[in-house]
Amino acid sequence: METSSHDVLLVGGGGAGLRAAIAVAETNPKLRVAVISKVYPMRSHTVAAEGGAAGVVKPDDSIDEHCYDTISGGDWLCDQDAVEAFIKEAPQELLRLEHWGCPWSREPDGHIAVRAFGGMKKRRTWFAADKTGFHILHTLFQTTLKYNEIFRYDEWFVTKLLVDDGRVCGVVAIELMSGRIQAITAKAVVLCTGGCGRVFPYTTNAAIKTGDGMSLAYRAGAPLKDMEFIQYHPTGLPFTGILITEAARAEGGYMLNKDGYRYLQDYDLGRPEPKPVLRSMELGPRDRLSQAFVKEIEKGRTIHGPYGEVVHLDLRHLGEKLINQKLPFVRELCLKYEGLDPVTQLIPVRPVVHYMMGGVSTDINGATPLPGLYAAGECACVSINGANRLGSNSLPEILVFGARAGVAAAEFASGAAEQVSQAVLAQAEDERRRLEQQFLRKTDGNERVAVIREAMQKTLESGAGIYRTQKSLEDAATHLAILRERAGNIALDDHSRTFNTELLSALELHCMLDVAICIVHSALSRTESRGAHQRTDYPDRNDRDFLAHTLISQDEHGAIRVNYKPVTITRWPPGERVYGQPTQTAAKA
Amino acid sequence: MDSAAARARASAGGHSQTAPAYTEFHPRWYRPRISTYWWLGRWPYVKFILRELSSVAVAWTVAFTLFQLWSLSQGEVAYSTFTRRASSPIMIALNVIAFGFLLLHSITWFNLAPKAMAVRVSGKRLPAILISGPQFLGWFAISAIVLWIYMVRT
Amino acid sequence: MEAKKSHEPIFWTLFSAGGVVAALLLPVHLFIFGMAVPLHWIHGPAYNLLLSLAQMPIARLYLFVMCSLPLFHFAHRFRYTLYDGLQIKHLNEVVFASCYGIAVLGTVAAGWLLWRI
Amino acid sequence: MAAGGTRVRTANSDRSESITMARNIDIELQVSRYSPEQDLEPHLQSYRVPIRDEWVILDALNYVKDKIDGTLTFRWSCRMGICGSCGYMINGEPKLGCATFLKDYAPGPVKIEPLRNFPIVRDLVIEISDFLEKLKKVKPWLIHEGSNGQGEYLQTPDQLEQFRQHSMCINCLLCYAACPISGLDPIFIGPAALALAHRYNKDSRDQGSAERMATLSHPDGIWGCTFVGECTRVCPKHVDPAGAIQQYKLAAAMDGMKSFLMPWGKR
Ligand SMILES: Cc1cc2nc3c(=O)[nH]c(=O)nc-3n(C[C@H](O)[C@H](O)[C@H](O)COP(=O)(O)OP(=O)(O)OC[C@H]3O[C@@H](n4cnc5c(N)ncnc54)[C@H](O)[C@@H]3O)c2cc1C
Ligand code: SF4
Ligand code: F3S
Ligand code: FES
Repeated sequence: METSSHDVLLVGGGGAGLRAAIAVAETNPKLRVAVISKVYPMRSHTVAAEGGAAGVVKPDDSIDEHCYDTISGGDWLCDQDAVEAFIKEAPQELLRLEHWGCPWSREPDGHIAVRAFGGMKKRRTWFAADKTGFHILHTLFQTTLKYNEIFRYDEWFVTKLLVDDGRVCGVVAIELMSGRIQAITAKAVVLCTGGCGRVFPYTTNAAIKTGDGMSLAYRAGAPLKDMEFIQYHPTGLPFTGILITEAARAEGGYMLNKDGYRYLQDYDLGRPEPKPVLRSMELGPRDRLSQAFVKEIEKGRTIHGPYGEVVHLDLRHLGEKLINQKLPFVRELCLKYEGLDPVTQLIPVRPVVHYMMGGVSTDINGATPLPGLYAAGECACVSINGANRLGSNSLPEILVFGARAGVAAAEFASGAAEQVSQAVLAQAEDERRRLEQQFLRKTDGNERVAVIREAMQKTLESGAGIYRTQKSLEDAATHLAILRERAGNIALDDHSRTFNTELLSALELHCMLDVAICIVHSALSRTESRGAHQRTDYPDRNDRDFLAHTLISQDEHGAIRVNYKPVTITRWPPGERVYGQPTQTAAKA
Repeated sequence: MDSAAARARASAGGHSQTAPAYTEFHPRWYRPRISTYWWLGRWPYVKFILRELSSVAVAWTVAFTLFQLWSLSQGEVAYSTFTRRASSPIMIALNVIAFGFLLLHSITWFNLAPKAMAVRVSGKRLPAILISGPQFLGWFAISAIVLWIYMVRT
Repeated sequence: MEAKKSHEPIFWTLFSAGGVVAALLLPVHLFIFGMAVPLHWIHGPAYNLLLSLAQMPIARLYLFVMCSLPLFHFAHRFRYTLYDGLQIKHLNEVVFASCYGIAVLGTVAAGWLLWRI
Repeated sequence: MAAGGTRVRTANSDRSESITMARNIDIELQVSRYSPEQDLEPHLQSYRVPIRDEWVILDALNYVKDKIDGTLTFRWSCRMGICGSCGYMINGEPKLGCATFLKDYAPGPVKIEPLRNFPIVRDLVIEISDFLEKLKKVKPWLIHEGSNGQGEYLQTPDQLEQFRQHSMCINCLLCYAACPISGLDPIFIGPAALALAHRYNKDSRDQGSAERMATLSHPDGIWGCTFVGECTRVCPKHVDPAGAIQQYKLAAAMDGMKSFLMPWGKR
């Protein structure tokens, strides 16, 4: 089998992976660094982020306030040392991006402009119109072109981590174009593979967000952290799941039920004011808004649409000028995908799965418990998001922790010796054989990828959705076990080596099943309600038993183990999450 | 719209295929050949080619004018030969066609100019009409003046 | 290759200038002498008057510009039309020489004629 | 548009009604298939898919992939017109599969082919590494000498506006498929890459235009473009590469004339 070798290998070419690549190149230009990605890097899903990236820059703001918003927003499940480091570095990272050419929106005097965002007490979200992620990703990608030392494997799919003697020393990957299966060894591997929204049926996430990295780490024996915390975004378009950014509410949009009533006032989220108020009503945190939606369904106050229940997002009072200036992409999406114009019409929305708070457990430098393995971005869980991520915290997260993981991996690789034993190559050879036998050359299966995928998605939605119970989760667990069994029996139509996307969806399905099982088992164990994890059978938060991170892992025999690790509390003792107190008016214009 | 192009491409591909057979792990790309008549298949391309060919009318008009100037310099007899030749049906037909192309040239030229010039007034890009409009006006004015001079002075 | 690189802006400038002149001046000229007069829409010119008109310095300059620049416009456009329309980029040098040859010859002819007229 | 097939727009005003109207109606997709392991050249294959009001072409392709034929191969990811993966020729026009409604092509058939002017890898998948090479050539990154340290580079909204439009490119390559020059002359750098270069040149924070000039003011660069203008017409993000290139030509010509007329004036 062919092998190639690098010092640091970044798996994933999204915001986190590219930022890490630059960090490696800058830390030690002599290192052979490579980025491997299943899509061309600029197609990664960071491209879809709309609203913005939070970073303290304005004089009226402070690090402590951003920390507090983040920690309380995360229902005190954040590691506070990590949060503090993150919030201190976020503005520097955003500024670095500015120096790399990111077209941030500006104040008339030329300074960076900031906007309000859900759950934030101050206006601190940097934005590039409503295509922030797009601009961040393209800026990063174009900047990496400057570094000749960054090698790219575009459209390669990683199927396995190579582990030797407890240390991660590379990956096995398929080159899509040729179908070649190859070992790529490295002294340090950084997982930056993004989230896993596709395990659910309605999601803002792209087709590529299938939790591959989480599954790779899990199979290699690394624990996943806080997998039960899944963020629903309250305003997705029905059917497509396309996101209508929170910025639409930050600019002053209303949420209305079928009576045209701003129903959020009934859920402890403050009083309705004509202008948006920070941390209140429409600018409450996402978990609470999504939960309010379910309650509205129960009260029969939602609108029946062709794709289930919806409520309305009302932007009409903002006027055409403001919508064009601040929310052009929202208007474009509505016109293109719903055939309606938000200037004159109501937008039908529903909560859709948006973000995975959990992920591969790492320390503050992105290191996992497995030596040589690092993780950053949405696929990692450093624990700054806790039980509920605040909007606009994850773009700075991929930058801060992408950079940190890159530096840590570079330092590790600079000191480590190359470790490519015979055993490693044998492992790679085994993996190649598995892929051939289980997928490419298999002829006797009778299951279709799409069928199992749909069943899995339905199972998760009903079993581990916005509200969960012991029963719903146990049913889901049983069902997933069956689906996993059936997935072993998949038959592909496509046996070609060239660009075999069906093989890819089969491999992704296996990853998603791993992730789904972790979600359900983590949720089963946490018998409390906190942030995005709401158990109707345990409706209260229980700090005595669960002020702790869930760690789920697999032993050598494939048995699932769930452990807990206490949350790091430094300066902000757990309190109650209070929203809706009028503190400050968000929008001046 | 694309059928002509597709057919041309398919047939071109048909006989130009000398690619080696597929070998495992070596992708074998298909490279469609562009037909010589690519510009015939689609209306925007036809428009483009017509626009480009207007340059022939431009050259023709200059040649015609040079011939006229030459005749003028050669005395009255020569010039009357010129007028006679210019009145032949073939010449008239050619000139009518050339005139059509000249109009096409003028119109497309003025309409494209705003693209090349991003004129900004207090931060806002000037709307296209404000750039092409004056050019059209200038064109009409110059034409009118020339016609007027000709009518009055000769 | 290198030489062409540094000259391309000049050719393009000539092309553009020629394009403007051709767009502004040529239609009316061809309209008068190629259509209106032969078709007797307007009266034919008296030779002497026309000659004296053409002999005015300003008219000479006008006519020179009207003839010369558009030829460079033609040379540039026609060259690319041949490349793209007929896919004969390999005949680059020949096409280039003939197109610009025509433009230069035409310009010299115009200059000479207007000088002598 | 001229020969765009019969295009029937189903009424969009009353959604629920048009959904029931459209249901149970099929449409024929004619998809270009090419498998390098078996075929010498592409051929069309027909599939019948239902028409749903809210379906885009990509949904129809996914329906085929999931339900009818798992071997059908195409790229996609975001399904919201921002990742740039899903450019196909739809009835001969370069379009994003996720931003083109199926119902607009009723009663069909709809022909879906890989983007023109690129080598075909398989079915609708094209080879784009050539574009990435070209992109790298134009140095699409901010070049700024000196104080690269603290503090932001100030930029007023007006200055941002100077290049904002050209920064919207999603690299979908529809413009390359539309530009005949890109097909005829493979070394032509092409619309999107040139527009991106222009984007950086126009950025008030950038100082690299002189450095980029060598690549851009070259017969393979801006001078290769004959202003067909199709790139701008098909661009789904209104990047206006045609305009960017012409503006750059003007600037380069000024620059060239200056050094031609005043060779001594070179700084
Ligand atoms: C619609 C939307 C809007 C959002 N808006 C905001 C916002 O306004 N503010 C904010 O802060 N956050 C926002 N987010 C969240 C944020 O965008 C993401 O969390 C973040 O971009 C994740 O970046 P990443 O680098 O971790 O992963 P991604 O950008 O998803 O990149 C993952 C990379 O991994 C590669 N990869 C995955 N699996 C494999 C494999 N098996 N082999 C090889 N390569 C692989 C992929 O090719 C890709 O390059 C939004 C998210 C969505 C979906
Ligand atoms: S310029 Fe427009 S058409 Fe071309 S790649 Fe960019 S977004 Fe696509
Ligand atoms: S279509 Fe091509 S020729 Fe120029 S204007 Fe656009 S790049
Ligand atoms: S799927 Fe991303 S642009 Fe169409």
